[in-house]
Order: sequence, then structure tokens, then C-alpha cells
Amino acid sequence: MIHISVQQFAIDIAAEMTRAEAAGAGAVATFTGLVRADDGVGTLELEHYPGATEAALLKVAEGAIERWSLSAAIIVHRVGPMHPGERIVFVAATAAHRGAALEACAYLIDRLKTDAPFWKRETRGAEASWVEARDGDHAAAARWDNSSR
Amino acid sequence: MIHISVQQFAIDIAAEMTRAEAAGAGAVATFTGLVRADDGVGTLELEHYPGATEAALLKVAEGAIERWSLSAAIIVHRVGPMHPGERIVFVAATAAHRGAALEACAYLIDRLKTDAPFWKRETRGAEASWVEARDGDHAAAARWDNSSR
Amino acid sequence: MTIRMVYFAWVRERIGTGEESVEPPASVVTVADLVDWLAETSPAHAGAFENRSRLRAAIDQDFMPLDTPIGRAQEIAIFPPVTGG
Amino acid sequence: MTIRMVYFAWVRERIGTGEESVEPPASVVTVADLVDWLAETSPAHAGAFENRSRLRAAIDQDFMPLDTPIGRAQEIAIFPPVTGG
Repeated sequence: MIHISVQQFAIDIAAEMTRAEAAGAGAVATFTGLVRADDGVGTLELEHYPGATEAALLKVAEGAIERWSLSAAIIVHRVGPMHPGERIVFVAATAAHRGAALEACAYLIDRLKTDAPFWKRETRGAEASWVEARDGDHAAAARWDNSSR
Repeated sequence: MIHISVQQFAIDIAAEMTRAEAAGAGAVATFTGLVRADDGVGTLELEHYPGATEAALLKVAEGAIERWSLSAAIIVHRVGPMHPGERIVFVAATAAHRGAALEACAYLIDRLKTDAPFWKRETRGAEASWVEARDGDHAAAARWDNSSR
Repeated sequence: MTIRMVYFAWVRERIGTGEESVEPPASVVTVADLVDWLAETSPAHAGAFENRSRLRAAIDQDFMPLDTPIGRAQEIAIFPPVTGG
Repeated sequence: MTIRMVYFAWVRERIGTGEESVEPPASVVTVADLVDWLAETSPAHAGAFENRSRLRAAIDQDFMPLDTPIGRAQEIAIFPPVTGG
């Protein structure tokens, strides 16, 4: 089961967990990214590339399902304006056992960071700035190319 | 923030996530273990060692907090009888960035499996049997001793 | 050949529009050629495309390196490195 | 010296009780000695402790190897390998 959502509205963790657990497997690993409250950001705005975004997320989810034989992969990403403490992204991987679920969850978020067309703009007071991409994100995504399972 | 609960009642993911996110950090990784529905188990019963269990879970959570500078570590474990699809265990690690949250989440569940005094008994039809420990669990826990961060 | 250009984030802001239709000459073979040609069309384009190493592209919604031939592409996107998640 | 013994899972089932108070002789130094001595006290204990390699122990609620001296322990637990999570 794959569920992909690019949405303006808040991410409902309980609803997404119900979806992830419905597969009847033994292990669900999740990752949630939040707007950090500790660096003075007032508003975070997420822009994306409609159509291309959903296709990219689907490809990431399909890659995880195939590699770890998951029973479910979920990717939900907020777009539009949001505030500190709000959820930006939620991913979940459901598998028979915990090793597969944990690895696949890390894969989903690592790949999403480099493979999906989202851009963040932070507003601090009157200043707005586009967030710079981090080299570390590419290193994190690339380790899934090199590792041999 | 550490939250440990050994409880007879169902695990409320939304409530636990609210607790995990309250720390105001950027990343929350979780793992949920479920009673599997695919191998004929009718009832799963969890026995534990009151007092020693909570102390063991606290030690696991403190280890994770210290090693990855987490802002929160949560471990919730059901005890008593439960049924396929129900949550047995939920762990969450909250950190500034995703690498720490994901690793710490894996540590919490790996360590819990070997370090906390719980015992599972499965009932299939009229047959009840105690679940055997798995060698793989010790290997998974031991990798945290050997890895050098 | 008419190509639909789409821009995102600060590329969009600097150019001043999120999309436009363009008809590049036959000498434009790759996405990089297209960027060079567009940079000549206005100071805004020149500014947005100033640092080529900070640009990424998608051809018909698939991420591609800038040296990819545009072929019979209908939609080409130019944008900064992605920062989702 | 009186020690409170606690048992879990199939160790508890085979012995037939979850706890008991015992007064081992001075010759009992380690947890393994205690298990050997208890195995002599009844067929149920002997059955529960039949395979020593499947037993684990805690001294005053801390997991310890079976060759650990019991010292002035007040509570000793004997149980199978744990299977939580």
C-alpha cells in the first residue's frame, strides 16, 4: 500500500498511523519533520512543483516498498505557509519486522530530501530568505546507492 | 524529557506524539510494534517484572538522551492480554536533526528488546506457548556497543 | 518549437514570473544552452541564472543534469537545489 | 539470610509460584549455586531449572550473569531470556 499526499492542511498523525497499521504487519517506523522553534523563524513557506512532486514521492515510496518488501509506505508533505511546531513532513514504513521498517523509514526521508521538488522560505521578522540546500542531505541520500543489501 | 509507561491500556499514538513534539525540536522518529495478524495468534499476553521493568526502560531512555543529545525519549509498553493489530510498544526520539532522531529510535527499540524484563506468551487456538528469544535481537542490541560515534 | 518554462523559489522571484512560453533557436541543444540563451533575453533572466552551479532542471517533470539535450521537451523547469522534508 | 525469590514466564509456571522466601545454606555463594540448591528442593524446581543455559537472573532488580555472587541480595529473580518489544 502506498499513500502519497501533498497538502495545504495539517498532518494528522493518528489518521496516518491507522493507515500504516491497517496492513496488519508487525512493525511501523515513522519520521516527522517539524518547523523548529529555536532559531527565530516566524513563518516557513513551502513551495513545490505540482505534478512533479507527487511523481517524485511515488518513486521514492515504490523504491522503498521494493527494496524492503514493505506492506505500506506513506509520505505526507505540507505545502504553503506554516509556523513553528507544525509538522512539515511525515513518512512511515510498515514491515513484518523492525529492521526493515527502520531502514526503509530512513530511506524515505533521506531520498525525499534530495529527490522531491520542494523549496523552503523562512521569514524572520521582516526578512524572508530561501533555505539553502545542505551537502549532508546528498551524502545521506547517496548512502542508499552504495550500501549493498 | 523522558516519558516511560508500562500500561494495561491501549497506546495512544496521537497523545504520545504531542508529548514528543512538545520539546520544540525539528525531528521525531518513532517505532511501533504490533501484534502480528498473519501467524494465527489469537491472544498475546505480556508479563513483566514490576519495578525492574520501569528502571530498565529508564536506563535505556537515559542512554539514548545522553548519546544523541535528544530533547525527548519516550517508551510506552503494553502489558497484559492483547490481540492482533494492537500496539505492543511505542518508542520515540526527538532531536534537532533527523540523523540523531532516527539512530536513537533504533537504539531505543533494539535495547528494549534485550534489556527490559518482558515475556510474551502467544495463544493459538487452545495452545499457549512462551515466545522464544531471538539471537538476532542480541546482535541488534550489541551493534550499539561496538559502533564508535 | 515552443517550450513551456517553469520556475520555482528564488529563480521564479528573480525572473518575476512562474512560467512563460519560449521559442529557442535551433542552436539551443541542451538545457544549459537554453539557460544561456534565456539569460540574454532580459536582465532579470541574467540575474536569476547568474550562478549556473546553483541551478537544477527538470525536463517534462523529471530531474535532469543541465547538459541534457532538451530533445522534444514540452516543459522545462529551472530551480534552485531542493530543500523539502 | 532470607532471600525473596521471584520467578517469571515459564519458570514461574513450572515452579508453580511467582515468589517464595528461601534461606540458603552458607555454601551457596553465586546465583548458580542458589539455582542448584533450589533444584534439590522439589521436582517442580528441578524441572524449571533443568536447562541452566535458558535461565537469566536479576539481583535486586539488576540483570546479572548466573555466576555473580549473591552477596547481601534481598531479591533474586530467575526467568527465561526476555522477549519484549
